[in-house]
Amino acid sequence: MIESIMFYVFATFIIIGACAVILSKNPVYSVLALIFTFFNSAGIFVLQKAEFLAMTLIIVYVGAVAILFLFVVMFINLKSVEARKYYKSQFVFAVIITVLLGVELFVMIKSGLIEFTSSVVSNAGDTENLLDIKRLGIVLFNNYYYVFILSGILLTGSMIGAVAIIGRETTNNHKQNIAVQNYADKANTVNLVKVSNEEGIK
Amino acid sequence: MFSITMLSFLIFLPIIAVFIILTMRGDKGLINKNIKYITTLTSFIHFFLCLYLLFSFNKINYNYQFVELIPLMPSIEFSYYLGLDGISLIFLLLSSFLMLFVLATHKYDDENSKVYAVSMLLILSGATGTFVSLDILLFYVFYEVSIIPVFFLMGIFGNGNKFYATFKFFLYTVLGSIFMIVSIITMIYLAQSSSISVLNNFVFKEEYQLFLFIGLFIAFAVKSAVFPFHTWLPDTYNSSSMSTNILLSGILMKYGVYGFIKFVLPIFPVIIGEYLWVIYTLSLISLIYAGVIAVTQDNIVKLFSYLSISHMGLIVAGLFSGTYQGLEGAIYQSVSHSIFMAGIFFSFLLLQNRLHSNSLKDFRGLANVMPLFATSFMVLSLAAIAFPLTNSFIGEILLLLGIFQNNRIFAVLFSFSVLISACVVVIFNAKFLFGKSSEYVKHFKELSWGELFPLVIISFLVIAMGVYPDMFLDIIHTTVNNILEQFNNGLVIKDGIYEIHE
Amino acid sequence: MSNISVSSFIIAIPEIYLLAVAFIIFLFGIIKNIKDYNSKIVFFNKLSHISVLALVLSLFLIYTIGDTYVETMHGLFIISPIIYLFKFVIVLTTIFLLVLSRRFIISNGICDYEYIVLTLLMLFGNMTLVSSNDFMSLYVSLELATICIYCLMFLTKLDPKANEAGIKYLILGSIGTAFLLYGISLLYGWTGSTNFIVIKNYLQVHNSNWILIISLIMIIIGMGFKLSLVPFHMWTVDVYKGSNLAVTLLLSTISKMAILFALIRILWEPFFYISNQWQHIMQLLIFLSAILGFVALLYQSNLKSFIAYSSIANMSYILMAILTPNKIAILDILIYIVAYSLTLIGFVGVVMLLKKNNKQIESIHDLKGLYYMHPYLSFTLTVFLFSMAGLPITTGFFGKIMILYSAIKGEYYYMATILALLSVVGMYFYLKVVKTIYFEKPEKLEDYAVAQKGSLDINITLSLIVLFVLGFMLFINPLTTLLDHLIVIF
Amino acid sequence: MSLLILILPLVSFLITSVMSYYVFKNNNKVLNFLSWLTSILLLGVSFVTAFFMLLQVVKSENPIVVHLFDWFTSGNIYINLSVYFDVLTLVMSTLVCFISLLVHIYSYFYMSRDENLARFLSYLSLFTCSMIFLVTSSNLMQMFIGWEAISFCSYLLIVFWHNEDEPVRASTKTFIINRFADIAFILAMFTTLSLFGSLNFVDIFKSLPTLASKTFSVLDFEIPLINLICILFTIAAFTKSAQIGFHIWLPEAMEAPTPVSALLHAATMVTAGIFLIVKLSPLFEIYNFSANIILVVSGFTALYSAIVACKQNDIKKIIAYSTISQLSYMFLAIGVGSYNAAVFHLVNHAFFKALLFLSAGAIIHFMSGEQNVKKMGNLWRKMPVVYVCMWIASLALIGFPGFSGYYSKELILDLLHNNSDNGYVLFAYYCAIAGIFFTTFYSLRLILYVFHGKEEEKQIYHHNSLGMSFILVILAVLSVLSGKFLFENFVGENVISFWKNSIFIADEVNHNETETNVGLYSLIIIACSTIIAYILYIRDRSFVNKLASTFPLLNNFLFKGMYIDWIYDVLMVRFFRFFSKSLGKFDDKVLDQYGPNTVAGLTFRLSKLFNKTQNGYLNVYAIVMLVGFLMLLTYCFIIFRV
Amino acid sequence: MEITLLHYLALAGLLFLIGILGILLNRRNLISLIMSIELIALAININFISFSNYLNDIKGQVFVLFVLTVAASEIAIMLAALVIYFSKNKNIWIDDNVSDLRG
Repeated sequence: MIESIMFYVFATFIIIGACAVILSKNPVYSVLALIFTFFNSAGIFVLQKAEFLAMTLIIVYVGAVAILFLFVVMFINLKSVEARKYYKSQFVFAVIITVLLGVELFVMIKSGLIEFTSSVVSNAGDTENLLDIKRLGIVLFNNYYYVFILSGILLTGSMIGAVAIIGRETTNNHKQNIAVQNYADKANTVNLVKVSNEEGIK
Repeated sequence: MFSITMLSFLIFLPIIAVFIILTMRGDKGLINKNIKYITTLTSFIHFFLCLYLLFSFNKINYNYQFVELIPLMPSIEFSYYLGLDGISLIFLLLSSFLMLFVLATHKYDDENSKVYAVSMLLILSGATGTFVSLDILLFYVFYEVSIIPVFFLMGIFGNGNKFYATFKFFLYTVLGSIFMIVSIITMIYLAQSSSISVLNNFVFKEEYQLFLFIGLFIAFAVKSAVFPFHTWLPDTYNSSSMSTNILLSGILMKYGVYGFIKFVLPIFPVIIGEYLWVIYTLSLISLIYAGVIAVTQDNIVKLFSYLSISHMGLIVAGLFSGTYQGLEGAIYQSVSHSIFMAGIFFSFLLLQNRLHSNSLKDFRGLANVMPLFATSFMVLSLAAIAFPLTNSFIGEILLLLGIFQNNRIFAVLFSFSVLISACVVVIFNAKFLFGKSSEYVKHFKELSWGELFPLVIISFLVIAMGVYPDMFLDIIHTTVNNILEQFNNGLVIKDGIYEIHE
Repeated sequence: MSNISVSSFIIAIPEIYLLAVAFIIFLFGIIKNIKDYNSKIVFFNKLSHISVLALVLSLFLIYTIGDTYVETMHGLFIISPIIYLFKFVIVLTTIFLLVLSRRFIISNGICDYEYIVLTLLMLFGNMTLVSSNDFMSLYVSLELATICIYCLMFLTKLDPKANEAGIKYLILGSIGTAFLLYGISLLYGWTGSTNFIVIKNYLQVHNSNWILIISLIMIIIGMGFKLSLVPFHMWTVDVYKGSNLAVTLLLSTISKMAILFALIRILWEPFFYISNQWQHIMQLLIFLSAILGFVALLYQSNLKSFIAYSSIANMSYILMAILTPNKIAILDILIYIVAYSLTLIGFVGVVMLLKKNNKQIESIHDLKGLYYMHPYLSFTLTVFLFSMAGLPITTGFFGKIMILYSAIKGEYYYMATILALLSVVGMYFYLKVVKTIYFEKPEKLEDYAVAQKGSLDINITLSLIVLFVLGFMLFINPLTTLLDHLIVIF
Repeated sequence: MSLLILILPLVSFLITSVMSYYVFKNNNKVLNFLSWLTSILLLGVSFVTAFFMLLQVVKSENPIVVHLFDWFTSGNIYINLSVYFDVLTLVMSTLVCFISLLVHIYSYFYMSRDENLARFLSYLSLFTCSMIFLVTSSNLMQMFIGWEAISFCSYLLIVFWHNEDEPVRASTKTFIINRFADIAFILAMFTTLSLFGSLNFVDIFKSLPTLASKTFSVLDFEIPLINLICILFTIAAFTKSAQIGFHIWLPEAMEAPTPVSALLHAATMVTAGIFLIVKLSPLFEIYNFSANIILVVSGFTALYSAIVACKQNDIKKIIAYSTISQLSYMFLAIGVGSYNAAVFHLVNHAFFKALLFLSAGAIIHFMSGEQNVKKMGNLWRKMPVVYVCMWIASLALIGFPGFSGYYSKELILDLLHNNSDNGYVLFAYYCAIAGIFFTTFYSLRLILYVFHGKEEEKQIYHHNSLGMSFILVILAVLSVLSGKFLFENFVGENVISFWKNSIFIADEVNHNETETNVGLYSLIIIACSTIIAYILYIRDRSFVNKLASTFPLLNNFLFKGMYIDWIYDVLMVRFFRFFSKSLGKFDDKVLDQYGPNTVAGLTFRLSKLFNKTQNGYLNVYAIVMLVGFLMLLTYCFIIFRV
Repeated sequence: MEITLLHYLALAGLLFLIGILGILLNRRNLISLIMSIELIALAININFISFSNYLNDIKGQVFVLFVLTVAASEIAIMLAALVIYFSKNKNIWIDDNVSDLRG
């Protein structure tokens, strides 16, 4: 009984937070709404007996990513965004499509779920009774260590990329473009001007 | 040993010459002279080799000769399979003679004569390849390759709205050949082999036959300008240079006829039997329709292009009549058509050197000024009329006889081709040769010996083929027999709904 | 608990080797820490030569690992004959690409070593993507590859358009991956596992259900987005036009190729037994992208948007061959893919060499009268254009025939005819380019496109590609016999 | 030796054409004379050989056959060229050689002013060679070649003065109409081939009785094949010999120089049609279906052309129409079934018609090119020889007793009278009788107009040369004697012995001397028409003009040849030109535009539309993506639901 | 009323759609675009978690872990791109100079 109430509370808060994120005018408000949504989704995770992930969600996302957002928003010190120039036609069109999509997906999933067979083989069978974090650790480091390494490489790659993108780009120094220099010839570097005496070049 | 790789040597000889030309350096004048030597030399060698083939070709032997087979792509059974039979020998001789005729008479003076030489030699190797390949996919490859050089020739040497005409020609032919490639691939998939000998006696399933036939028919009909697919021809001829016209009408147009004989006739006898009336009506329309239009054309090149459309209509009808005379007549008529059209276009080339225009109003009354030109042109126009003792008379008579043996009513209608081509040519000559000469023509000079010599050769050939046709006919007797046998026993299987009227 | 034994890493040696090279170069780059521009260029050249040699060595490694079916790391990483071929082709194309675009990148102002590191990482991501046997490893390696591409796009700091293109690609790319993930989650929900083989056996037993269909659609959309199939192709033209030519080339050949191989493996292995469902979806996508790809090609005059539309069109051709899942047909698809990408690389390689009054070649009209200035280069360009158009004795032609053959083998007669006809529509464009090269002359003298003096390795690779494209007919036989005995039919 | 007849004209053609080129190049006149001499020499030799061979063949039993070479084989057809000399062919070839020899000689004097005489002579000898080739052919294909060759030579000769427009137009018309006949000839040839299996006359006649009954079914009724062949051959003959429906080219052909009209359009070429039917006489004898057609058509032509000739003003047109009427007399003879009478009339007609034309040529030469009869008058004193010859020719033409025409024409009238039991022959008989009246009328009108009447003031005269009158005298003698001289062998008792089996001689058509009164009737008609002509043209010319003015419609109707030519022109020529122009426009505009161009235009517009959709806004791309997703979902929903 | 799998899926689906809507609606500022991508990632995670709980098989959670890492690295790159874009155009409205990539 308690879970259903808690579920509905969290669910409504998540929906409200999400709408706030996309509809708010000021980016700061949307970042705060985002943080609020993350907290509630952590709650949902707990309800689904995924405590470790709820924790990681709060630490990683709320702690680091949302703060990063705030930092960037502050860094760019956006004043309040002018009135959002909505294009009436596109707004209505987009909403209609999403609603239609939602309805169709819901109908399909509902009818799909009916014949849902619960007897699904789960190959990591022997870890039912352990704590969630223990099970996660065992499966992660025994079966999926390969993907773990891959995600490590992914993070390093994105780090290298991010640094390379932002890194030491000195905009003001004149770069010497050797290729252009090779091809400079008399025609486009020196222009001979016939100057009659005392007038100077116009 | 030498005779075994003869055919591939014939195909790759021009390509070697192309490499030599491409890697030539030095000043313009020297290059042009060298190009002239190389091209004429290669075409001479090519022609003599074809003559050697002619003499060493044994006329009674039933199956293909000088065969070469190298499997290239086992997954789709694509193999480099060359062979020679009577019909391909005749067309090979024709194309190599025409190429020699064109290359020898061309003055290599302007600056892009290198492109000219390269494209001409590529057309030669493409044509040789098409006429000797026995693998239907290889035939398609050479069939397409020989269009590309024409694109360059028309692009650089054309006049008038040449780009419109070049693109129209290229895309029209490619569209046709796309239908062909789809049916070829389906045939290869169904018959599990792409060599002609297997395909000939393979009976395709009932529902596939019609689509396969339509695919091949459209491609070859576009090439031989049958009625609904002929609209590209007048523009192309009008806006490309005369030497390209000789090749277009002489060699490329005959791909359609060759394709019909070699790949359509023996493989789809039943469909041909059923839809023969469609083919007859189409070629009859293209005969009368193009002939009638040609009468009042005021552009000399367009006039003769419409005339050749109407001639091709008759050839295609005779081809499908499925009788011995019809088939032989079709082959003989297409060979003679290429020769006298080459002569006519060459005489126009001579006129173009004097006055660069295509319109009939400028060329009036040539006989008063250039009697030698007038006589040779008269001989060629006699060939166009299918006048006795000219080569196209033999073809015309055989064609009409073939159609007569198959279906009398259509034969009566087709025999009007004699009248129509006579009207076209005589009315044209009345303005072109006779009558008062127009102000340009007044101060034309008579043909010099250099210019007259090729025309004399062509007229001599026209008359010689008319007086003594057996020289060519007995080459193709056995092959025509062979194809008709396949055609008929294809029909026997389908309890011959298609019998020849007594 | 299964312990992690060394033996399971043996078959992943090429990937590991590549990773090692990437990180070594990265460290090397950090230690050198060059500031001034010229030595950066020299350093960049040295690095690219090293990386090319390393890749050649990795090719040799892939060859030694061989192609017998081996499964390691708990079914996450496998080697099979198809994958062996895919890896071979990917590394080969990357080598060609790196060699050809080196000078272009330098003249474009990017001379930092990260470019090479990121390319190698992207290659690593693609190889793991291809050889992944589980949706998880597929997802992560896909993300690795795409993120490296994002970074490569943003490296060109000179022109603002690159940024905007990058951002567009980034955002729409993440939406694509989101769709893919949603599909995988539904699939996981329905089948209970993300391993290909488990899913395959599961689907063989259980009949299809709505959730499965939604996940199928979502996955195809995710993949379709990256392959720029029609409803999801909108980003392609902007991104290709925005980013510089080297990245466009990279995007359109390597990344498309890897994702295509991934799509082939997804459709042919896990979804093998529900092929009649996804064939309907694919036919619709093929038809739409063929129409848009070929028809929109006519109006183009900008080179990069031409590459975009021609890649959409050729993707529809390749997908047509994928419709019938049979292992023998893989050869036909491979020949077409190799033919198409090598022709594109060759074409863009030549275009990279050209400059028009000191600016990059932007539109086709800049190629006016190239024949009169560089006959040999214009000859190579014509060969590549004819190969893309599918005219005979070029590899493109034989590729097209192979594709049509496999389509007709799968009884898709109407589809094959329609696509063949549409290729004629595309042919008009290729001819238009040949026309501008050969038949038109620019008015002023300096309007001619002038070619830089290409360095030795660029010339060799270019002539190698031309030889391959033109002379495909000569060495079909050895190539096919070699590949035939390699493919183990299972 | 026998091939000489064929080869010599060809040799003279080659020599004279080479000379004509040099005449044109450095225009010296001597070459003209030289070419004239060579052609006369060669033709003379060929005439002599032809004459001796005729004598030899008449004496010996079987015809001489010389095999030239086998032309071509295709499938079951084997065609070879071989020359076949029997009495009929030799009679015709001697006639042709003789007339062309005279015309060659005559043309030097006639065309002495014209510089390209050599070219004219070369065309003439080419014509003679092709005529002999036709006559001596041994199979239908060879005859067809000769058939087309003579129409080509007539085309060349008509367009001899090719820098004026009128001859060019006339020659095109002639060639096209002759070409029309060739279709009928080709179709006939094919039917004989499919029926008899070979084209040689010998085989056809041999296997005739067995295959006579084979029929050909079309729609619902059965036509015997032989009938079909005869009809087609008659159509071909009608066009070549200018019968009613196909005669419009003969008056046009008068544009050619007069020697040509004398040789071709009087004596030799036009008779080719008759020769064809006579040669195939056994074929025509089986069913009388085609005979009836011939009787009706040529009877009507005889009457028609005689009437029209009375109203013509151009001297050559009058003679042309008279040739048409005489030809239809020959066809009447064939229709009745006596082929030798037709040949007999043919030979006589050749002499006196050639005489008529050549004398007309002399008149025109004398009047320096003036051809309108009304502008001539009172010339009999100036050229007495021509006057006498003109009289002899006209009397022979009319069939006045004692002259050659009488023998052959009276014979035909007797034949018509004798078996006028069936209706067709009766109709033909009446037309023939009426024809005689008009023939006498127009020939007298011609003579009276030209030689009597008052003299026009501004005539400029051109002295006449001796050579011309020498030729005319020879022809005059012949046109008098040929009737009596040839009567016995051609039509008399020893018919069988003379013709042997070259012609089908119908035995029951006996023409014994029991003279019926036909001869009397024709004499009466001739007398009254001379009286009328005398009244109209000698006493007072005004009456004729008054007559013409009172009935302008009739006068114009006759002058225009009953508007047949006008009908042909409107119906065929003008309609054809309009049709072909509109088709040309249709092909260029409609088929070309709506065919490939619209397709190209459509695809181009579509591609422009596609490019517009790329408008660069990120969220539009996302929307499109979502729409795509929605589309796929609904697509699957429909497919897997249904 | 007992909370079934459908509720969670519905929640995840709704969140997914809201994220998509976030991208569709605003044409202008980049930040809210990146945030809506975050929302979508969150929706997917909820989906995985609910399935893994329903099947009580841990693989779902492992996948969520990897999805989080990948989403994090993606955001890093996006923000880096944002910073460059800002340094170049002084504002983050992406629909101003859109014209040059048209067509």
